[in-house]
Amino acid sequence: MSTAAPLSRAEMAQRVAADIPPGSYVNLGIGIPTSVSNYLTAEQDVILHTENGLLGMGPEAHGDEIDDDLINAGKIPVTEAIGASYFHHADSFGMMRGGHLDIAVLGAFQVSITGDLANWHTGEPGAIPAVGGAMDLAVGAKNVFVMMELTTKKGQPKLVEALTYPVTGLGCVTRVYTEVAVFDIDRTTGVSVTELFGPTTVDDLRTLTNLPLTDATGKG
Amino acid sequence: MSTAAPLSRAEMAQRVAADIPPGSYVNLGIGIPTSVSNYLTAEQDVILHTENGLLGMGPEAHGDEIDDDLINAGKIPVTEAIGASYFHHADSFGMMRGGHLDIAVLGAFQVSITGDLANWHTGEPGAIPAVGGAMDLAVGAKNVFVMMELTTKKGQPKLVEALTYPVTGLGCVTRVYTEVAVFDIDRTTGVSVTELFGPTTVDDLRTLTNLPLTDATGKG
Amino acid sequence: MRGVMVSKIFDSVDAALADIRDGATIMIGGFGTAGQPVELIDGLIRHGARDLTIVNNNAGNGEVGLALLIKSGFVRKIICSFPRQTDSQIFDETYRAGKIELEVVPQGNLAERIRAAGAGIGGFFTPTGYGTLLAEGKETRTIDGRDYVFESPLRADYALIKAHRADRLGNLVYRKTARNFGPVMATAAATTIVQVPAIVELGQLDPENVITPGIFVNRVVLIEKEAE
Amino acid sequence: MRGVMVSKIFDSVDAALADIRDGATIMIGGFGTAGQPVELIDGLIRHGARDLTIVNNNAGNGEVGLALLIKSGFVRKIICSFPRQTDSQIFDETYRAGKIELEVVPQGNLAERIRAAGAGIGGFFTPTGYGTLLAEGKETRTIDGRDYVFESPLRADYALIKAHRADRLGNLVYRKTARNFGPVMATAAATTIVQVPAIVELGQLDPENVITPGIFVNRVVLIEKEAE
Repeated sequence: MSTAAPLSRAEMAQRVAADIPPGSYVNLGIGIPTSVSNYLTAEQDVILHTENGLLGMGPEAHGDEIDDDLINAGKIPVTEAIGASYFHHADSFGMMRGGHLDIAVLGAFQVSITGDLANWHTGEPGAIPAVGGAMDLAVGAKNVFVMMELTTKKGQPKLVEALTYPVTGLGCVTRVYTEVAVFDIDRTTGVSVTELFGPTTVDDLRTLTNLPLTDATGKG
Repeated sequence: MSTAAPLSRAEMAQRVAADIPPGSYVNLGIGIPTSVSNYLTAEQDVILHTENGLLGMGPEAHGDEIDDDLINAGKIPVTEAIGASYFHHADSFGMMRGGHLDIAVLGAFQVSITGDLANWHTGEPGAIPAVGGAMDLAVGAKNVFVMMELTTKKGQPKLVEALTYPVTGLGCVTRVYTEVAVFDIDRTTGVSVTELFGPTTVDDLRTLTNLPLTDATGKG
Repeated sequence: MRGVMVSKIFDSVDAALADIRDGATIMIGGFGTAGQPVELIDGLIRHGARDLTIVNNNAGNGEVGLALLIKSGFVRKIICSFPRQTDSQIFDETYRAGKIELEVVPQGNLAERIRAAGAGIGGFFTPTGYGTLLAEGKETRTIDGRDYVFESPLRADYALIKAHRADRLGNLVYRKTARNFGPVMATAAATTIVQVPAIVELGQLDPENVITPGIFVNRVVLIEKEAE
Repeated sequence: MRGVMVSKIFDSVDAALADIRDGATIMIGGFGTAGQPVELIDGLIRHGARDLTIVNNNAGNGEVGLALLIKSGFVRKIICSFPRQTDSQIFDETYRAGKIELEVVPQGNLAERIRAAGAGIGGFFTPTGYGTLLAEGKETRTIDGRDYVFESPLRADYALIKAHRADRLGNLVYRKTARNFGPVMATAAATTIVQVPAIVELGQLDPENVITPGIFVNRVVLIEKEAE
């Protein structure tokens, strides 16, 4: 599937949502990944996990629905879906660490060609380190999807040969969604471009990232 | 407290029951220790743990009370006390191993002067080993009370310098109730006799066991 | 486009067990007969997969369920805490005849090893068993003055468990001490198969009181009985 | 002879906290403000014990509860997963002024370390954090091809938690995601102190659904509020 223009953030979220198989157990990280939930359909029967102790998280709560005891990992009030269950933190992270989640969708500062993820710490002097559940999510899910812009505001690629930011997890990312392309990461065969959005070509991406990308768009 | 004659098994159970402080959390091992529950009073408010997942075990079930889903560690039908709770096996043994039980009362083949316990395996050739929760109970409770006859049927003392039976747990027994005496075991100060039942003297016990017993009966 | 609602409910025991292969490691819930998934075990015997490794607290009682499975000759090895019971005659005979391998694990270590597998823990230090025959050859470590043995996670290809109620997503509740190993075994198997005497509509189990969230359950089979 | 019924109910927050000494390690439940035992924290500030080590997922929000405790200057060190939040200004200032020590632990390792302490586990290997700054200097091990970091149990002198209902034996239930760290913290402290908006008669909590059995709870304080 190609599109005429690069994807907006909303379109990226929609694209990720469409790729989630029915019945999957999914954790959506804080930030942009949270918006994926807006595009999941009832028919997909996707069950959302929030690591602060709820499986079967419903949409964000509004007005009278707001309950201080019912929040997501980003501490935003949410609702409870039918068929939900609550559990304590050790059980919740055991669920994650034990490989029971099908997919975690996370944001990133950088992803390496071997699937290393950096998304917890800028490494800047004076920054207060705060990791939350980022490292647990990185190592726990069967598939880790990253959603990010392909480049920084300064135009530097965020898909890199080796991380320069502090590591969150090694070899954990399996797929990267960006506004211009989707990349699949396989620890043995490397990175392949599976889809393009807008006018960008695989060669453009090779030039931009200076990485040996395989063309798996079916058009290469 | 002394008595004119050695204690019967029922009197031993009664004696142990009387020593359990009000509000204690207690696990009674399979066999003789189970009978301690017959002598606990309602006023003691003792809460019984059975390692197959129940805190607040009531008396043995009879007649219509019998429910195949409600058994104790000896697989005997029991009842549920008011204020009970159920949990799974990992939680139940975590409760034990984490040192939350005040007292475990266990039977024994042998106890050593440093509190080593043997109660799981005769070590006989051809015997099928079966440990159940014995090793967990031995290391888990804050206090491990042993109830046993002081000697074997052949007259050999079961309180010994060093175990000859296979070990269940090292340095875990804190007190031993027998028909003729109660022994306190302290890993630094050794074994002391705290009570005598019947005509036996501390010197008799020293001769029988060939152990350096301290007289703490208050009459020595 | 209208999707199909996800349902983990299988029509029959045989369908739920169909893909079990020779050599599989299978956890079976229950403590004695409480929580033992008898109909799933009967189905496993019909299915006929051989060379199985079975994980259970015991090694069968009487002549039914797990005992019958052992009698079938399909079990190569059993990992349990307490094989010998007054009514474990089938296991006893099979073991004495050298026809089954036995690994005895202290009950709390068994439960914790299963929990570790389900929770992604690579191994842990436990005080239980230190200095005993059951820790021979195992790594030990003294931590803050206490002695521990290293134990490894125990996982399975399948877990067969019995619960009290399930919904179509596999959320489970149990009943009294029949809960025992069910919740941890459900987390430690690649495929968890559950028998229940009744299935309820989604939403009928209180989210505060679901004991096994459906994420750990793959297949649910209804076994209707008179008295439950 | 008629004994006195055992009751863990304390008449006031101040009485429940009276024996806390300088230098204590105190776990405080809650994830952000959900499940945060605000009245117990206020009591801790009144109590005035100093040089405390606090274990919580966060480092305070706004100007109340844990944030206020940090502002009081009584906290020497905080062990948490996520100190920096939009409203963690008090912590941020205190930390930047060099007046508080910070140990950042990945959230799942924090929960598992607390659980290990409560369950008598001497330490465990976790995949979380391997190869990161937060594992620097820690023992590592490759088990079945996966890389793990060794983590140690985390215990406390006191746990202060908030639950939804309690009975006189300290059996607890929680409410929705306010459950979070409460159940594991209750197991890992020498003394566990709980605030609840309502206390029920013994027997009113369903034994199948007690989340924290009373064995883990030492003191219960009623904090009545309008809206709960």
